[in-house]
Amino acid sequence: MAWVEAEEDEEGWDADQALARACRIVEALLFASVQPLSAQELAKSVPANVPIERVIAELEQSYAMRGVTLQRVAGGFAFRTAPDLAYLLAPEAEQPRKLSRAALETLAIIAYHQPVTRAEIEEIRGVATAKGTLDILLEAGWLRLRGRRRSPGRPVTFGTTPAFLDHFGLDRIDDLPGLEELKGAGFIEGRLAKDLTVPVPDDDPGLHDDEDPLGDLFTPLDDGDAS
Amino acid sequence: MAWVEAEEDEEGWDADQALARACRIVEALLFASVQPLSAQELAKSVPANVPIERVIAELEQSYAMRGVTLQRVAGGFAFRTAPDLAYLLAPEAEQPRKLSRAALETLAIIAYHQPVTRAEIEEIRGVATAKGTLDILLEAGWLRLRGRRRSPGRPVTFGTTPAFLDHFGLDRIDDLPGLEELKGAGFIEGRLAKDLTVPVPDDDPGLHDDEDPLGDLFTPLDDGDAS
Amino acid sequence: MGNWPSMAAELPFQEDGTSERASGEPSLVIDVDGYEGPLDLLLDLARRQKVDLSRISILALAEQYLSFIETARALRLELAADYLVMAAWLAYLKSRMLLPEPPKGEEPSAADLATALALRLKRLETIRAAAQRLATRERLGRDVFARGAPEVIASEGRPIWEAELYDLLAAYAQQRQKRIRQPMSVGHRQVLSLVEAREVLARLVGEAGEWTAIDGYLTRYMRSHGLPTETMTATVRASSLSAMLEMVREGVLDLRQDGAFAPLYVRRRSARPPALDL
Repeated sequence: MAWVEAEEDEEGWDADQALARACRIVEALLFASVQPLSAQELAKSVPANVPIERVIAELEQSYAMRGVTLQRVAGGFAFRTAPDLAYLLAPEAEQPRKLSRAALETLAIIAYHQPVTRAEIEEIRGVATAKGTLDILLEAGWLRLRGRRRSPGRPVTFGTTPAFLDHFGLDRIDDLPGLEELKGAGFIEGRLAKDLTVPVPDDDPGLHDDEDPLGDLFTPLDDGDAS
Repeated sequence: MAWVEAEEDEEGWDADQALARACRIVEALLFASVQPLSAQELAKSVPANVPIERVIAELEQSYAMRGVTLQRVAGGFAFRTAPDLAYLLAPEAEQPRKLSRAALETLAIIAYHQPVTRAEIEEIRGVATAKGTLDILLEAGWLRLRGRRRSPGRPVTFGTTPAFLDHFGLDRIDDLPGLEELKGAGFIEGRLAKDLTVPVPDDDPGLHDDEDPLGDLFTPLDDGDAS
Repeated sequence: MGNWPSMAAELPFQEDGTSERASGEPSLVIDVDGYEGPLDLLLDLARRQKVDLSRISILALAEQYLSFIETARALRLELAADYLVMAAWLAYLKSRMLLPEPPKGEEPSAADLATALALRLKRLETIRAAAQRLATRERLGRDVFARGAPEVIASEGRPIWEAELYDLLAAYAQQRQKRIRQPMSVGHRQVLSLVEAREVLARLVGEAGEWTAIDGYLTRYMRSHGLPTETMTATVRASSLSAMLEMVREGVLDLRQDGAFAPLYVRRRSARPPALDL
């Protein structure tokens, strides 16, 4: 543990002391939490003069070879067991429900195409979405209802959640596997409905141009005052 | 990490390798386990030539100064936040609790059917609403008193707040799915009863035609005074 | 040839024989249940062409699909409507591709339709590959694990109550559905059960040593038991016929009908052995 070793000169010693303390705090916070914590959240508990990036880097290095490693997931940081030890832990754990092919495909379509409506999912798969498929994914906490597409019927748009990123060990939605290849193959760009390409997935909570804006919450809704 | 440093002689090096691996394993097991694990339980997963006591001792020493320490509890071992950092942890009482079924139903009914009076909620749910249920929802900041229904007894009408939207990740109240979407996502199964309708929710703060302003808050709130 | 869609122009002519060969291909396993809809089936067939999807022969593919559907129907497999709709569309596309292209009209050309289909298949294949890569990632709770006994961190703004949108919607939907489900009284269906029909006929067997018109007998039975003829004639007839056939099989009754839709006659089978040369 490099950070607790004393340095010769006073100032360096103080800085090292502060870093060591910050490392202990961040370590404790990340150990305590199941969910990833963002740099901002962590920074709140750390002495102001210690940059949080420095603390993270120190911990990442310190845990790199251990049975528990520091991972960047869902835009934050979390301790997770090393993947090579899964064989020891998996038998103990409650196995996550195996995803059916339909559920996995639906999830992938939502992840790569979000925001996407149910009709668009069905258009890509060429088959109606069985009852329960979306239910399973919603129940797992991987999907969220984003908003409504600004088109006739105002269908609900689906997107993925931070829990989805966490489950699949992704830091950001851009880290989805195969995105580069998809881009390279010319399958990214443009809108799904018009042509047959895959848009850049976007789980940004902000609404898209063709999603209904929040607008003024205090404006009466169209359908409401018409009646 | 002292245990991964190479030793001069072959045998010592091999032993250090085995110890390092054992330490990684025990670290991961203790991290992932729900309960403390006994030395016997831990020994099962560790290479036979490494005494478990040696592994424990190594880890205890290694974590002694960190934010998380290896502690002996309940006849076994567990990682726990270092006592001097306990202030980072929330007192037990503040553990988030699951919202009760009754509260969820009440909240959902208010969200969809607002503005709605307590009597109307009870009519939809078919059971009386416990006094505490509405209190909990008001306290959570998800409900607000909108006004009074212009009807005998002038009962208070309830609606949802922006904090409700925020908590449930909704951009606007009519992002709540409609009947078809509830069905599509598998929330509603089987044949639809003909008279099952789901209103388009509307949290417009402007009072409806049949609502009066709340008026004097010191007037008894609910229809409780009628009895 | 100038009118031919560009797609067809690229095709070697021998493609025409593909459908016969395809149907005889041993690798063509008829298992519609294994497919996730018609597009999935098409993609699987397309993969057998072993060429890049952008260079696939849509005409050959359409023929293979149609022959698959033919075979499945010959085997009397239940096909979902989706598959038949796709078959109808492909048959249309095929005819468009084989016929000279009409002068430019409002409709997209056959080549455009074929290209659009190829792109759709390519898109499905692409997303499948992506799904597969997603599935093989190290997953939380399967390959990597979070802290088993988490401790709660003190932080402001932490909600005291845990509730997900999913919980909210599930509670609402279930509650509404439960409440709206009115106590439903199943209208008493007026039927003559097979057991009852047998009893009626058993009585008849006792009486009818000679050929008796069954219709007249049943009418009398219904009248004497106060059964409404307007609603129950059909069920009485159907159940009686079933019971009669059963009793004929058992050798209790003889049944006679002189022509289609002619009256049915019934009589007790006499004790004499069946007039069959065994």
